[in-house]
Formats: sequence, structure tokens, C-alpha cells
Amino acid sequence: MCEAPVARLTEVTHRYGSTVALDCISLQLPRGTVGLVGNNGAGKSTLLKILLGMLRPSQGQVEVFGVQLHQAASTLRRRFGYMAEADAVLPLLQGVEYVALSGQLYGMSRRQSFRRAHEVLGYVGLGELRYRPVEQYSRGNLQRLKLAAALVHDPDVLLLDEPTNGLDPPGRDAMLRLLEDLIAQGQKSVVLCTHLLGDVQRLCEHVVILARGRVVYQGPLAPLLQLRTDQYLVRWQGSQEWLHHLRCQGVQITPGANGSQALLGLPSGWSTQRLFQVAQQHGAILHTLRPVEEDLQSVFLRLSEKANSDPKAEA
Amino acid sequence: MKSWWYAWRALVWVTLGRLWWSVHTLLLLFPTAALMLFVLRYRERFAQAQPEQVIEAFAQFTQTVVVMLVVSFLLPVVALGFGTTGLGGDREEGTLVFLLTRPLPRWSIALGKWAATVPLVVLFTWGAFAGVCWLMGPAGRMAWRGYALPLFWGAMAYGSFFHLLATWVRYPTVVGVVYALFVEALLGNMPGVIKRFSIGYYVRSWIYELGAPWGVSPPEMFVPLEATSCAWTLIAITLGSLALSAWVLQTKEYIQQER
Amino acid sequence: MQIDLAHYHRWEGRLRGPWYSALAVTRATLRQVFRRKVFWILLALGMLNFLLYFALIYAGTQLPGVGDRIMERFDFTVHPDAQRRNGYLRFMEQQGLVVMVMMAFAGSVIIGGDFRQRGVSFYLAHGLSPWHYLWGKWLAVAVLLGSVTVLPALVLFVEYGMFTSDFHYWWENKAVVVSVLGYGLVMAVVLGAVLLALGAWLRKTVPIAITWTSLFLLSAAWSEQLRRTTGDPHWRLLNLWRDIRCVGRAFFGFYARREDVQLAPWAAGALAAVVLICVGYLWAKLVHWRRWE
Amino acid sequence: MAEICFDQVTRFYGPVIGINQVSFTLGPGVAALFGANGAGKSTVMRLASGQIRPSLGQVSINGLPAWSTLAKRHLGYCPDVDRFYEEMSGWEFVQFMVQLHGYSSREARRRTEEALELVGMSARAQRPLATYSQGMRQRIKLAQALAHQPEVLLLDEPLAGVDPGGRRQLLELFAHLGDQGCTVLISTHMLEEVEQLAQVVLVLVQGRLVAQGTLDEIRSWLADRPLIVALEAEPLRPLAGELIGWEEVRSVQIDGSCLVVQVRQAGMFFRRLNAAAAQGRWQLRRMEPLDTGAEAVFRYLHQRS
Repeated sequence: MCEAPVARLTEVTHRYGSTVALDCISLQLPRGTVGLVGNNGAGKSTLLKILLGMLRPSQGQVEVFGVQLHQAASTLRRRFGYMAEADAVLPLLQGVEYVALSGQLYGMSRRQSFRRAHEVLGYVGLGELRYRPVEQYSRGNLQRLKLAAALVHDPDVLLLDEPTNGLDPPGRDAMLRLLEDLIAQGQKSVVLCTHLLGDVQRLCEHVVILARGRVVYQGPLAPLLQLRTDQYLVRWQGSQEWLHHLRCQGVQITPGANGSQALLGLPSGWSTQRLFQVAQQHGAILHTLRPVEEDLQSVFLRLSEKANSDPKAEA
Repeated sequence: MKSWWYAWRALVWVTLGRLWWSVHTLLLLFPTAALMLFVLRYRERFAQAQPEQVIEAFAQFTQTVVVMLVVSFLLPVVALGFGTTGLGGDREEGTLVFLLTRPLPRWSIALGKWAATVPLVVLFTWGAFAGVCWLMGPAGRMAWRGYALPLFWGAMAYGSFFHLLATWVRYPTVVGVVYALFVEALLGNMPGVIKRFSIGYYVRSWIYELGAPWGVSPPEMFVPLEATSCAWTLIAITLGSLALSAWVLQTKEYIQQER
Repeated sequence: MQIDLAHYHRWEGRLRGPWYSALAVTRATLRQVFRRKVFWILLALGMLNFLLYFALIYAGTQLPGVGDRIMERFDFTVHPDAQRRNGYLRFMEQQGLVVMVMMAFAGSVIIGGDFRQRGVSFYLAHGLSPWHYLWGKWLAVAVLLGSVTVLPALVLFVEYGMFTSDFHYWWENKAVVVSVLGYGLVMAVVLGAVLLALGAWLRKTVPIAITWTSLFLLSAAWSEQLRRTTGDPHWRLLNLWRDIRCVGRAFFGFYARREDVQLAPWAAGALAAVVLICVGYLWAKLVHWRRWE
Repeated sequence: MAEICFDQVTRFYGPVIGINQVSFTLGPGVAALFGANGAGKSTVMRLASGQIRPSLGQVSINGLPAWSTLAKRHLGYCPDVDRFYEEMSGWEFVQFMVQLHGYSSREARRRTEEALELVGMSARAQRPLATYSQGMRQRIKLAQALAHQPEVLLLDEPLAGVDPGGRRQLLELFAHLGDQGCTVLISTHMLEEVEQLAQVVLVLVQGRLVAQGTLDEIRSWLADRPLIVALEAEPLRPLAGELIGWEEVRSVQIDGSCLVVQVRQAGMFFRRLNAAAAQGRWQLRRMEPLDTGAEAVFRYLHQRS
């Protein structure tokens, strides 16, 4: 496996008419797992389409696997497996035909593509539904089908645009487990484009944050998530009375909406023991006590607000 | 009652606006314009100076322009363009949900859509026909006076029938195209009673009877019906389709397919 | 729904060029078309004429008396014929109405649906260039067209040969195959280009049907009218359908009128212009403006 | 009294059953409807908004059958499908929808402006809808549901495609409407977010209403089931030693700096652990049931049926 980064963009700008989708961005997408995060319209999908050669950037250089993109766009494109955000429904095709068609479009022979299609559909868990017409698939199964279509030619890199969009919790979990398995077992590099930050936290080592066509942050994910030990989320059963007593003793309390959950900011010198003592005295039984770490969502909100208020700020 | 009127008026008005400013109008204007230019050249074949020449021109004009181009082609196409998209457009684009969850009685939604689409079909065909007749000169004016009524009821019947299709079947446009192209073009020209399935047949019969005193005669295998029965049939189709579409919309459930 | 956590298997194999992928586009499109019930109904209606000719050939060759009278009006050999009696040519021309109706439908299924439901970006995201995509779609149109014109005509050719006493018929009239294919090719190129352009532009069934029918019906009325009033036969070129016939007949090697012989090169030019305009539009839409959603 | 009432409702689509004997009554406040894709959420929404009729049972809005025209006066409905009159501007679209409620045009204009203001779209409402982003389209759909100030609000997946910042705003708006006495029923699969907001939760599994109540009620109803709890404490091993002696504990596993405890009866276990933590033999830093978030409750219910 070659070690060149998946892509390197140098001062890439892309405009649709007068709207600027990407504003002179330079970034590197390393091997491994990269999360591409941003609001709607931040330029995520445009970036993916540029990597795929579907759009030619208005300005700037794009290098994919260490090769200039425009030199060999069609051969480079086959090393990607692209799962689009929009559902491209080709009505009246069966699931297996849809996936095989995808393989054939990448250049596989007809028989190979059908063999792979059956195999990949089994892998994503659609084995029993493969002969159904595509338009009858539920949301969750459609997403799996799209993943299968992106996997059929066994690409090195998966470009996933909102893979968990519209899925219910079990479906989302199943999709993420599938992706985790692919990353671990199939040794795939992944570029995950999403605004569900939980997904990025779960899958990705690196993260690129885009806001309004600019790069707000790029680099490893870990440093973004700092732990704050003086803040706790608690949930309990029983009365709310103990909160009142805590407040009297100087604890900052942000109550949750449904009455048995709160965010506590402990003053210095407090230990959790004291918390339990107060709870015990007033008949509350804690069943959750979680130190609050700043999650990607709030980091992201902070960074993108900064970028919005100050257009020149760049990380 | 007043609030119902406001709501219904808005429905008719917006539907009318959407239909008129749609790509269909533009597309229909092309054949209409082509038809008018055609007549502009066509009339040069006739002198139309003497009364008997006018009558000769009138007979020819009836056969080629009125029957072949207006009734058999323009009328179905206009009805197809507007009739099936008034309500069918809402069904296909999935915007019908927004109408069905408003406090308007369901039958009045059908009525409102009908009130927007069918007059548009009538006015468009009438407009095109009037233009064509005016361009034709004296013979054309004769044709307008004679044929405006059959054309009116033809347009009403066509429009209402396509409106019914739109409330009833799942792909009204597809069924409408099959009807317009196959039933009208194929069955309408077949021998025997099979052509009574086509609305155009009644309009043509009516026209042939009206034109008979001036030497307009139907083609060989065409067995025309009396004008009065034609008129009543067309009126019955119009009213029947309207009533049926109101009833269908009142009772039918429209479930949006996920796409 | 349980996830099958069977291991992911790798695959290593050669990927072939995009021309093969274009064939996959054709296959998928044809599958989509043929899975529609309406289409089979249309096909069945379209085959009525074929059955008629099939019976004619049978009666003409097998039944004494009646057969001779039929054969006076139809001719199933390659010889040029001024009375337009060639059965194959007549058959293919009569299929015109079927082709028109069929294409009015197929337009939205073949290409309009792709533009409406993001099919185009599905295809283009797979490393296919717009040209390959269009080539695949055009092939699908050609196959559909061939299945109601060229294929039945060839079946008639085979049938006629079987009812003769020896095998000489096929050999002597082998040029008929070329003629039929040539005529089919002209139809497929012109109608395919027009249909793809219309489908990409209008997307939905009704607008496509409106435009398609008025294109063929009104241009015919118009050209006839202009020719009559001015007396200049070149106005006939406006009739697209007639142009196709005019050029297509060149493959059969005879013309009904001398006028047609003179018009043929002009007709070919007109058709080429139409095809160029359509292809130019498709190029602009897919390559230049990149508008497909 | 604004309420949605389902009385023993069953609905078939041909041979397929959409929902099966569902009964509930919702009053003012925010309620959430959870279910997997295909569990029947949309069927409930379609029934409540009067697009379809129940095969068995009765659906009523404020005591009126939901199918009737009168019931729709009290109803605001935000459909899940993303369909519009694309060539209209957001403003025109909302105004048309308001007009369909029978207001005069001046009144309709006023309400349109109010509604657009409420969803934060008043500045951007003049562009054609076709140019809107997903999030803006959701807001317009919301605006048309809100503009006539309905007492019952049905929101089918109102947050799909809205980005995190916008999501927060809209959730605040829903809570606000609930406080004002509106009955808001939200169907969604983004459980973590709505769990902060919803006073009542309805869980649908394969067309059956398997749980109904506040999230806490559902949780405590599930209290005596086996549970896995993660603990972090200082020092770790003495705590592990102590826990292994308890009857409620099935197993203890050390995973790095974290204890993973399998518990037989959650209620008893937490009572005992709380008491022990208050004594301070070890300092508890984290205590978290690994599967009681709304998602986990949901998954658990799903597995059981």
C-alpha cells in the first residue's frame, strides 16, 4: 500500500456562479480516518466532488495519492469508493443489480461484479433483501445499499457523505459498527463527511472543520477534547430537594429539562463524596455521574462562531 | 363560509398562476404559434373573394385545420398539458399533503383544482382557435361562429376527464399520454363503434354535422353521430368527471411514496 | 435485522476501461424500461403490424390465388421499385407511429428520470465521462428502436426465405439486410439524439410528449404547406420524419419520386444539423454547465 | 383542551400492518414519538393529520375525528417528505398555506411574517425555494405548520438535515410552544436531543406502542433488569474487591482505569453504591450505566419485542 496521503489541496477555490463554496483552502487528508465536519453549505460535498473529479476547482492544485488529479482523474477515481449523500434511485433495479451496476461502472466485468455484489451485500447485512427493487428499500437499508455500492470494487479509500443521515439509533449504530469493522479489518482509509459529531468522535483520528468554505481546524481529534474535571452531569431518582441544599453550599446548578438531570459545577475543594452525602441525606439516589468533557459539538460551535464573527480568523 | 371562500379562492388563484407560469404553457405556445403561422400561409391557397369561394375555403379549412390540427392534435395536447398537471402535478411532486391537511373540505379541493385547470384548457384552446380563425379571414370567421361551441364542450370534456385521471390513477400523466396518443390517434380512426371511446370522436361528429350544409363531409369510414347526442355526451362527460373526481378525492387516501 | 459480521473480503482484479462501463449503463437502462408494464403493452400494440405482415407473407407465398394478388401489391426482393412496393420498407415506415409513441414515453424513463432523481450524478461519480454516459444511453435508445423496426423486419426476411423453395432467396437478397440495418441506423441516430436532448431538457413525461408530438406533427403540416404555396420542394426538409425516410430509403436503393433523389443529400444535411444541435446541447448541459441535478 | 387521542387504532396497508392497536392520549406539552424506520411513526402522523383513516379504532383531534375537515383547523402538520412548490419563494409558500386556512390576505400576510420570524427565516424568505439548503427548507415547513397558531402540532422528523446550531434553536422553539399550551408531537430518531425536551415519550416497535410515559418512568420501569455500569474510582481495586462480594453484582471486570460491572438488579445496586460512596472509602469519579440513554432504552425495548 502506498503511503502518499489521500489528498493534498493547495489553495483551492471553487465557485458556483457568484457563490464561493471553497475559499482558497489548503489542506491535507492523511491516510487513516478523517472526519470532515461543517455546517450545511460549508463546502464538504463540494470538496468530495472535487476529489472525485466531478467538479474542476476554479483555482488551485489538487493532488490525489501523490499524483496531480487532472492528469489521471478517471483512473484515480476508481481507487475511491464514493457514497453520495443524495439517494440516487434508479427505479425498478434490484438491490443486487444496483450494486453490480456500480461495480461495472467502476470497470469490473459483469460476472465479477455480480459475484462481488452478492458478497458485499451479505457483508453489509442485506443478504435477504438483495432481490427487492431499490425503491422499496427503507432508509436504513438504502444507506447500507449505498455503502455496498461504494465497496464493491474494494477501493482503498471510502468517501462517505453523511452515511448515517436519517437512520434510527439501531440503524445508526449498526452502520457505525460496520464502518469500524471496515476500518479495522478491511484496512480502508475513510473520509467521513457529516454533521453528526458523535459519528466523528467514534470513528475518526483526524478531523477537518470547515466553516463557510474555509478550514477552521485540521489535525488530530484528541487535543480538541479536553477534560474538565470540575463539571459533572448527574442523573438521579427521587426528590429534587437535594439540589436546593447543594445550591446553598455554593454548587453551580444548571437543571436539565426533565427534572431528574442536572449539570453541576463543583466549587474547588469539593469531592464527589460530599455530593453523595448530600444526596443521601435528602433521599436522592444517583445513578449517573459523568465528568463533562467538552465534546466536539461545543468545540465546533465555538470555532465556527469565531469564524463567522471574524472572517479573517483561520486556524 | 367566508373563510372557506377565501381559502378556496387562494387555491384556485395559486393553481392558476402555477399552471400558467409553468413550462407547459411555454411548450404549448410553440405548437400554437406554429399553427397560426401555418394558417397564415394556408389561406393564400384560397381567393375568398366570392361567396362560393369562401364556402369552398371553409370546407377545406374545416377538414385540414379544424379537424386534423385543432381537434385531433391541439385539443388533446393542451388538455394533457394543463389537465393532468393541475392536481397530478401536486401528486407527483408530493405537495398534495399540504393541501389535504388544511381545513378545506376535500371535495372542494377537487373542485378548486378543476376550476383552475379546465377554464385554462378552454381559454387556451379557444384563444388558439380564435387566433387561427381570425387569421383565416371570412372563412375563418364562419368557422369560429360555427365551431366555437363544439370546441368549448370538447375542451371541457377533455379537461375534466384528465382532471379525473389525475385524482384517480397513480401516474395520471402516463395514462394521459397513452390515452391522448393511442386512444385518440389510433382508436379514433378505426372503423366501427370502437372510436366512441375517444372524446375527439364526438367533437368531430358535431363539427361534421354543423358543417354539412356547406359541403363538409366526414371521411369514408367515419360514421358520425347526431350533433345533439354528441353535445349531451360531452356535457355528461364533463359533469360526470367533475362529480366523480370530487367523490374520489373525498374518499381516497393519498399516501406519498418515499423516493 | 441482524448484521452479518462475516469478514470483509478483499478483491483484486483488473478494472476495465470506461467503454465497458457504458455498456453497463445500456443494460441497466433497458432493464428499467422493460420492467414497466406500460412498455410491454406498447410493444404488444406495436407488434400488431408485424403480425399483419407475417400473415401477409404466409398467405402470399402459400395460398394460390389470393397469394398472387397480395404479391402484386408487395414485393419482398431487393430490386428497386418505383411504386414503393417493397414490403420491408413499407413495414418499417409504418412502424413510425409506434416508434413515436414509444419514444414519447421512453424519454422520461431513459434519461429524464436520471436528471430528476439524481441518476446522472450516480453515473458520473463512478468515473464515467459524460460522453460514455451518453453513448450508453444512446445504445439503449437504439436497441429499443431496433426491437420494433429492424428486428421484426429481419424476422420477416427470414420468414420469407423459409417459405420459398430453396435457400437462394437469402443469398440473392442479402442486400436487404444492409438496407434494413441502414434505415434503422438513420432512425436511431436522429431520433436518439433528439430524444436524449429533449429528455435531458424537459425530464417529465408530459412535456416530452407534447414537444415530441408537435415536433413531428406540426413540422410535417408546415413543410407541406410551405412547399405547396411556394412550389419549392426544399421546404420538405422541414419535416424531420420525412427526412429520415428520405435518407433511409437511400439504403434501399430506390425512390418514389425523382424529387426525393435530389433532396436526399439536403435531407442528410438537415438531419446532421439536427443531430449536431442536440449533441451540442447535451455537451453544454453535461460538460460545460455541469448541470445535472 | 388541545389533545390528540388514539383509541385502539389499527391500520393496514393492504396485507401489511402499519400500526397495531395503538391507544394514547396526549395533552399540552411536548411529546416524542420514537421508533425504528418502518415501526409505524409515519403512519401515526398520517392518521393524526387526517391523511388516512384508521382500519380499526378512532383517531381524534380535540374530540373531532382526525379525517374530518373541522379537526384540521386545530392542526399544524410538518410532513417528513421534502416537497415544495419549488418555484415559489419561502414567503409566498407560507403565505399560500396560511391563506388556505381562510384568512383574508392582510391577516395572512401578518401571520406569515410572524411565523417566518419565529423560525428565523424572515431575512431569507424572498429567494425561490429551489435554492434553499436542507435546513432552510425544514424551517419553511415548520413555518407553514405554525403560522395559523394551531393547538395541535405534528412534526414528522423536523430536525432532519438541520445543522447543530440550528437544531438547538428549533428545539428551544418547540419547548417554548409546549410551554404555551400547544400539544406538540415530534417524531424523530435523534433521541439524545429530544430526551432533554420531551415530557412524554411514545415508543413504537413493529407497529405496537410498547412504552408510553416520561423517559424516567420508562427507565424506572426498567430498573430491575440487568444492567452494565461503568465505574471509575480512586483507588480502583479495593472497590472491585468490595463489589464482588455484593449479591446484586454478577461480575466485575477491570478495563484499564475503568470497572465494568454487570448488575443483576439495578435499583438495589445503586442504593447500596450511593451509601458506600458517601462513606468515602474510595473516591468515585465516574458512574455511568452504559445502556440507559434514550437510545439504549429504545434498543432494549426493541430487543424484547
